[in-house]
Amino acid sequence: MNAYVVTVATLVAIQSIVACGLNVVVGYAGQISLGHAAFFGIGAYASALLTTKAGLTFWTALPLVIAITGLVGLLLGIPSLRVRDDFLAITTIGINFIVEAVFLYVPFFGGALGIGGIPRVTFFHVKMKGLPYLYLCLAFLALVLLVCRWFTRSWAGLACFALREDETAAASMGISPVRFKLLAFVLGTAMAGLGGALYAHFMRFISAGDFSFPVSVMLLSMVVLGGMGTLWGPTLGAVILVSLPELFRPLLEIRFLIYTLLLLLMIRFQPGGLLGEASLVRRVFSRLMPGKEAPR
Amino acid sequence: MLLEVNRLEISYGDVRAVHGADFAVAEGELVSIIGANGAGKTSILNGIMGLVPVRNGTVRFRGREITAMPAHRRAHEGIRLVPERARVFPRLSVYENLLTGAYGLRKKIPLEERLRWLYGLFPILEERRDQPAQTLSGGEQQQLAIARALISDPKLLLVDEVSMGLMPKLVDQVFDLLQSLNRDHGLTILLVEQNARASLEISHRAYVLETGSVVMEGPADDLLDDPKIQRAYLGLVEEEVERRQ
Amino acid sequence: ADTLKIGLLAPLTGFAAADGASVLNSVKLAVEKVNKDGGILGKQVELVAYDDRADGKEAVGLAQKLIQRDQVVGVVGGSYSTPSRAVAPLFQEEEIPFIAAYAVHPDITKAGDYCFRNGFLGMVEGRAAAYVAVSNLKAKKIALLTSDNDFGRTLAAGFKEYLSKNAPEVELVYEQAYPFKEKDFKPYLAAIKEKNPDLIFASGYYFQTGPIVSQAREMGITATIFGEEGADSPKFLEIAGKAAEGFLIVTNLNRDDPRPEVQEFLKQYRERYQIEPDMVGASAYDAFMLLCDAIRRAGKTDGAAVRDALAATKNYNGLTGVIQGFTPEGEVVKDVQVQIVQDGAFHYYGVVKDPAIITP
Amino acid sequence: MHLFLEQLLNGVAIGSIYALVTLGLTLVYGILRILHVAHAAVYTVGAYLGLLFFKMSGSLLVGCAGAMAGCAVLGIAIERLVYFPLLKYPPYVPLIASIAILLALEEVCRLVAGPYILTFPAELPFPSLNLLGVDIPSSVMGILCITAGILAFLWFLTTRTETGLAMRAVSQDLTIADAMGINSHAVVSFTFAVGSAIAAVAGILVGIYYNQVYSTMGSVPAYKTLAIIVVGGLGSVPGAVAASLLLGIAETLLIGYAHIPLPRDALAFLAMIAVLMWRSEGLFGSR
Amino acid sequence: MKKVLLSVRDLAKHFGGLRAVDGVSFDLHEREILGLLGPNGAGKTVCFNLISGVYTPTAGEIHFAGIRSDGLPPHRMAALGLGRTFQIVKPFSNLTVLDNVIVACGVDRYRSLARSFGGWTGAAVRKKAVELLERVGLADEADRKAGLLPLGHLRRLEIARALAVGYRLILLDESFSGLREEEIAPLMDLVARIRQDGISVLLIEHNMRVAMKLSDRIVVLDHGRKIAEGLPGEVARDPLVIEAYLGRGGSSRVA
Ligand SMILES: Nc1ncnc2c1ncn2[C@@H]1O[C@H](COP(=O)(O)OP(=O)(O)OP(=O)(O)O)[C@@H](O)[C@H]1O
Ligand SMILES: Nc1ncnc2c1ncn2[C@@H]1O[C@H](COP(=O)(O)OP(=O)(O)OP(=O)(O)O)[C@@H](O)[C@H]1O
Ligand SMILES: [Mg+2]
Ligand SMILES: [Mg+2]
Repeated sequence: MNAYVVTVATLVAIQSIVACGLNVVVGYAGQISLGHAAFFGIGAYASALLTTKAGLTFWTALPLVIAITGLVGLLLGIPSLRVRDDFLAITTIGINFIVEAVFLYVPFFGGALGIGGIPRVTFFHVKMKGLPYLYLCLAFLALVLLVCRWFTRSWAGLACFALREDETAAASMGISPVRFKLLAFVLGTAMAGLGGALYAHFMRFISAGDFSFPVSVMLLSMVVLGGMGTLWGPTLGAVILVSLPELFRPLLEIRFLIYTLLLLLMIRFQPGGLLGEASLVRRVFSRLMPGKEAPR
Repeated sequence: MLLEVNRLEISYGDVRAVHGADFAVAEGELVSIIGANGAGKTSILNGIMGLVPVRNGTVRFRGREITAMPAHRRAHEGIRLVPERARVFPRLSVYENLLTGAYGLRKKIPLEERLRWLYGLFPILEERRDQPAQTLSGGEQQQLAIARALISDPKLLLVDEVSMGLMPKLVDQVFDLLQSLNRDHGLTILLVEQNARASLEISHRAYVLETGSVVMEGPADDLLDDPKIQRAYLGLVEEEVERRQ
Repeated sequence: ADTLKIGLLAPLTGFAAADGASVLNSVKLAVEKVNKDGGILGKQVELVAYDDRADGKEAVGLAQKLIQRDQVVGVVGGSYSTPSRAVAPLFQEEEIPFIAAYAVHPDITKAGDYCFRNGFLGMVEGRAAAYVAVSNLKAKKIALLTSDNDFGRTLAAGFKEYLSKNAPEVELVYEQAYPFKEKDFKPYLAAIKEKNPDLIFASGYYFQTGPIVSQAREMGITATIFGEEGADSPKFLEIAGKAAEGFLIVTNLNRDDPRPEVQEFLKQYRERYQIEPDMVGASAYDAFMLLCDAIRRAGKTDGAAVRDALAATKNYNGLTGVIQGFTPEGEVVKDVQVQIVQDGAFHYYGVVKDPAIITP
Repeated sequence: MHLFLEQLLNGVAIGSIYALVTLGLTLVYGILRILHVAHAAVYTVGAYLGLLFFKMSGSLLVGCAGAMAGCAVLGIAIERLVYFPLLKYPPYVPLIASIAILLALEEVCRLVAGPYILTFPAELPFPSLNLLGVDIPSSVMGILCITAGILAFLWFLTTRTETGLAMRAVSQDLTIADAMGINSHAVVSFTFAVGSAIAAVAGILVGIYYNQVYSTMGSVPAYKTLAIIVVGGLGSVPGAVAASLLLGIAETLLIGYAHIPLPRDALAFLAMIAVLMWRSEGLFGSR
Repeated sequence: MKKVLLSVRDLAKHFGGLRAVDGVSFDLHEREILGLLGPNGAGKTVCFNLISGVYTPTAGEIHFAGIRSDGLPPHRMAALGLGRTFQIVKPFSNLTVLDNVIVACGVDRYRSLARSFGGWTGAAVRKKAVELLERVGLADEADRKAGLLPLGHLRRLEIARALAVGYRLILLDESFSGLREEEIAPLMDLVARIRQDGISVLLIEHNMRVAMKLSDRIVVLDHGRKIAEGLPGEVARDPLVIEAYLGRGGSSRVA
């Protein structure tokens, strides 16, 4: 595999992790979030600061990073208890703008210059770059997918599904909306934090623009395109949305137009997501292998 | 025949809700459809109104085929529906909900007069005139839905589970109302009702629907006396059935 | 290979697409010129241009592509700071010379000795602007309105550094950074008007300074307004309209430069693309030419040799002035031009040559 | 005091620009409850079309009319081809589609008109005014008057006409509206046409006001106007205008007086989140 | 005297100027079926929402299972063993019918965060849920998506979920409306049997046959106030109740 493919694959893996986190919030708990890049950024900045300024290693910083993002997720998840639907969408957009602005304007976060000189990840004294780093990211992705799968099969997951469908009814079944909404937020943002840390140590410098609102849009597109609430959907979405523009690379000026048009067509004709119910993939799969469930 | 339905088929994805139902309603008739939960009664009414696509078969109204006609045109032809679970416009006020019933007809009908008539029938609607419909109680919403359908002076009234959620006193009133509209004003009514006895008592004829097709039809009085119907739809226990024979 | 491949990263799509287009247009002219003159080392030059959308993530993959698949001998960074900063260490590691055309972030050249820059650092231009403001324009009360990005911030720092060192008597009556996407400057200008400065140093791109100038004049502010190379665009004149008269900038392209290289480029560009050339394109053109010049002088394409040749550049005749050379850090040393708007066009106003100011 | 008045006027001017851009969207958002981000693209296309027709004809009126017609068609096309078929899906599906449309249209504008900023050298035929010693330039007067005019028109349309009643009914239950004899699809298309035509006017006015027309001029309004609508209270026209003005004034005063080192948009969102935490149904909304 | 399970004192709920519930008091004993009747808009559903924690009262007190419970959120009420149905059905539309019930079977698992991480796909829970579905006659629909069920089935699903939650008290809000006469009988048996299991029932019902037959006692509301309370036979003869609620009475239509 050449370095170019490895680079793209690494970015796919990292964004898959973040998108999986978003899927927990939006797909499982039904809380629309358009500010997920903020948490991605918080993870990246936390890891960057801890490793550059506090001198920790990636591995010692990581648990802290995940705890910090989870905690921030808890705090910023509180508005979701008060507002819903479109109101929540706007609130999360706002959170994204504000977090980005804080990174950009508070000197502690490097301001407009961002943070550079983030060390590479070392693993038993071996510097991880290229292929090894990709494996590291894939390992974390596998871990995240496992957590997602386990979550959807736990009572907590079921509680989130019920909340997503009807909050009043769910509460009358003994489900505390506060607890389980926040739980989903914390889990989802912690995953974003993990992705952010991996991103920071991959790019080795970060600036506020890397976590701006369009990134949130891209993440949500991955989840919706792949199939909201499915296990593999976010990953598939990330693969498609990150690699498609690379395929269109030779088209230069018109590549982004083609890309957006394709995204539009996919959403228009597979609105339930590529792995969602009644999608082409699932129909083909059930025809080829009758009786077996398609992956989701 | 005012309404003729032939080999009607309605499906939702893989679920076949109605398959091959045939029936007809003559002008001035009051006809009931009775059937179990999920038999497809709501689907049939929605199919006639044009709210769900008809997979197969034809619907004819006043001799014209309307199978492919969009719902709003059917409404202009004079078909009106009191939908299941009322489905009033939640954030419109009670008054505005009533106005939607008269949409496009303000010049053709004496609006004020009809409003006064409806307020007389359902005084609570006047009391709650400017309140958003979603804050009405279940039964109040049901009353609003009935009034909204009646304001336009329809030719064919489709009624889905009209007694649901109404208090006993009102159930009486509403059935009386339907009967008198039919008898005194010649309004044609197609009635779907779980309360089979009540609906059969005011109907001329009735159809019995089971899993999407018509299994029995006849004059309402005959059906009321039919032991099978008595057992299955009228809630009579065995001794009562026998006693009535 | 029978051609020499040189890489170019530019934002052809995305928010910076206009700059990307200028860069690509200009560099294409440069490639033509080099090839018409017989290429380099007997080989034709082939440009490998990629669109990075001014996005660091995309640029990293593209850098790998340039290095591995295209095996370029050098790269021109025709993009903004974020992507340039992301790719500089990669080229450094692979020992491929990299010249950032106009990106301003200090970290780019800090990546190592293979990384150069053909644009001014914010500090340099800020110092030069302060120098002109104090010595030529005799300003006593100055207001600073800066664009809030890496360039604007470092510019302001340079400006203030000069003032505090060389002109402590000058009063800084107002200082404020405005966000990048700002379109309405009246709240800032109203506050400035209240302070009544005799000079406003307003940094930012033409789509920012254009409205600043026209809104200031509309509000009856008469102070001199002074900008920087971001405003060096014909679009500035269009946007600001009549209000543009008397507006000054520090920049690196002198359109009145009598040297034939410059005038020929300006003419060719206008003819080919039916649009006015700008400073971004000229800088990229120069960066490309500097690279070619270095390869020629090195006599081979080996990375280390080209790097050494680049570092040894002396008084190269560029569009953006005579490039005196590079500092050991890889920063360009050249005169800072001062231009003024007269009769609806940018014209020569002066030049800052003081080495204490122009050496980073 | 004078400075304060001047800042206040600046705030009102910005606020009415927000209102202008928001008004069309309020209508469209109200009917399908779709986060119609692509409205900002319609606005951009409106500015370009207006400029094109203005340059061709030399008349601002012709430019406006042409752009309004063009945008109405574009709006209906978006609604028919994309939104309507997606109605039964959860709101984030049309949202993503809408974002894709926004980006695609921006690209089309850039490819057709070039990547460089264009200028819109037209004068608005409005007098300037001096109020309490503060000059109100003709451009601001123009925006104020036109915003007020559109507001009055929309208020009349939505509350005083049967079409307005139909629009509100359709927005709440499309199917049952049909059963009441309302041609809901036509009502939806009509709404999109009107909203998009207003977007064209907004695009042209903003283009003239800042003397800039460029392909990404919609990317900030895209989300900010949505936020305004939501804060104003779910599709309420007066709510949207009130929220716009409040926002314009708040932003301007914060920038002018409080030296909070955060950009306008972050401040705006901060204010909006504060409002939502206080009234979760928006300023003029009801649950 | 039997123990009081639920006691409502001077309960009131106002919406702006509208007094939906206005000083209502009654007691519900253990193993009792209490009918809550009244005209449309009398405030019955609002009462349910107050008792189950969906609304907080404007005034008054509610005591349930020995504690003061007004103001507690719905999930706390559920944890105390209170199950309810909704007049306007609220299924979890995209979950299967079986999963709808399984959700409700988890009250004790939602109690602590740690416990809620256990799995729900186990055979034991399934068995309990299927049993509940069988009791309400929905076993055949177990694998269908709840959102696609016809109304009558949704009413039964609501009952099944309420049964899964409520081990002390179940609130049924017009659960028999929209059901065919023949289908009502087995559900009435079911409700009678629940009571034998020691669960109390509070019942809103406009179907007089059901209400009269099932209820031990009846409370009648009108305009947010209690206008009658007593044994079914007494209440049905009360002229106030006849005037406000029953109408001419005796008609077959009201069964
Ligand atoms: N939107 C839908 N999607 C899928 N299936 C549906 C839909 N609506 C109804 N069905 C199915 O169609 C069948 C008939 O439903 P319908 O609502 O017509 O029955 P009904 O006779 O009105 O029942 P009820 O008496 O309970 O109201 C049922 O099996 C139902 O599950
Ligand atoms: N959220 C609300 N806002 C304003 N008024 C309300 C609200 N909820 C209920 N009401 C009013 O309170 C009154 C009582 O409503 P409730 O739903 O309790 O009636 P009900 O007794 O259950 O009637 P039904 O038998 O028709 O269901 C009604 O008149 C209704 O309009
Ligand atoms: Mg039905
Ligand atoms: Mg009720």
